Amino acid sequence: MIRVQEEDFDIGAELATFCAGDTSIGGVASFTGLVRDMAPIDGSARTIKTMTLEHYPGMTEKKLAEIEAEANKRWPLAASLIIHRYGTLAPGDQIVFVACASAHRQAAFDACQFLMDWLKTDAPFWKLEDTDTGGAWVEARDSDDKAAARWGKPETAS
Amino acid sequence: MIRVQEEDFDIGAELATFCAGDTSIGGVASFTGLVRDMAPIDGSARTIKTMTLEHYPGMTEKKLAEIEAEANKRWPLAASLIIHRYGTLAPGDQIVFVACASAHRQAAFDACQFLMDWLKTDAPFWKLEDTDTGGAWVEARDSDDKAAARWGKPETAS
Amino acid sequence: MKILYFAWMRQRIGASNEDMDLPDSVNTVDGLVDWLIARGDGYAQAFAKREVIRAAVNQEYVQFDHAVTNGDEIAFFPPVTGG
Amino acid sequence: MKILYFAWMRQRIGASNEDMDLPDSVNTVDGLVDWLIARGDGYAQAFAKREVIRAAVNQEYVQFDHAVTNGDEIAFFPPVTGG
Repeated sequence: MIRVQEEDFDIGAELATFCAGDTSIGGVASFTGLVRDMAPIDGSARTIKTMTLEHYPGMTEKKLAEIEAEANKRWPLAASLIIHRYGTLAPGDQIVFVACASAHRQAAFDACQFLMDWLKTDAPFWKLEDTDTGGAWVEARDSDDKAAARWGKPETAS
Repeated sequence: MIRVQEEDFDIGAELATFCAGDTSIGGVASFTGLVRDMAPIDGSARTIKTMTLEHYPGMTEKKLAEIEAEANKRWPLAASLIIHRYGTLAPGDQIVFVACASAHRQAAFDACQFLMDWLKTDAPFWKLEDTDTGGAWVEARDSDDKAAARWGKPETAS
Repeated sequence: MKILYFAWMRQRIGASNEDMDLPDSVNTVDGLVDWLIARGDGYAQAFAKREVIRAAVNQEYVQFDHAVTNGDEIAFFPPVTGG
Repeated sequence: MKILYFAWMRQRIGASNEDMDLPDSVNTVDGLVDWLIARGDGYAQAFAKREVIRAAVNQEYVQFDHAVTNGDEIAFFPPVTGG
């Protein structure tokens, strides 16, 4: 299941319901992404006041659904969940939540990392950080491309 | 933080409090282990009625604390948590919960997997499955030794 | 043809989306970019580093040699940074 | 000396723990196992596959050549299966 929303979400409630009642599940791996208070810009750290997430409505949902489908093709998952927020957030706020349930823990862990790695490079979101020295768009990181590549990610189109 | 307890735990509450207020955190990875309804015994699957977790009070807490300390030595964690239950559980019940918070997602994911892999081979717990064809102690699995070995785990003493 | 711009491309162009008639001379994403750049400084600045820009046609990532037609939804944006 | 047994070792021996005086002849975990096996069938069955048994002295994993003294807490158990 995927959800793209402006409002916050309750991890406990999400985890309790997304795979409820399926006793074939041996493990649930999850990841929550949070807004950090510091942004490394031009080599020095700046304090973040707010972070605004812009996205491409329509394509976002399509891409997240594709990424989730790919994870379910690669691993035997009993359930999976991706929630991604947009709009203006503050340090400590939740940005993204992914969870994968499987009979075996390694499948749950791997699928969970895969979802995060691929959505980082494929889901059309952009972060604008408003810091104490002004606003700046977060730049894509090589480490994210490398993280996605370990799952056999094809080169990004450009 | 580590906890060994008979009673159930509330993941949402645990996640909300174990790293609350630290806005240097960019990601929280977590894993929940659940009692499965089927046990593969002698090549065929049997239905689990209950699972009883026995442990070594004192040594359990000591080992879990050591494993957590090792994770904090290897990765820059803002917070970590291990909760492990003992006693008699039913399919779907929560057995174990680990969570790691870090500035960066890869550290959180790696530390979380490390905690699970090492506690599987080092923490003195034993599972007795009561199935439709009688009770049986769960046997240690080679795959767990291999999972622990990828983090440079020394040979188990014997 | 609907064109969408995101993040700093949107800011430089000063619009999040535009409805345009595709000129007959334009058949590919590359051709469209050349045509947009000729429209003004904002476009020229937005597409200055063409090699970093990503394009989507009808919400699918494409290479810049991909065909475009007048009924398409075409989006241009910097590398994504969600998650 | 306190000896603890867990899981199927506990079941075969029929006790979860025992307080004993360490015989003068016993100096190592291995020596203790030999001495226990001689005490009866339950012990012999519990220690039949000695190579799979794990031992802890004062709550630390040890090899079977590890020394034991009368003040130690010594535990024997099968490979662990928690998590």
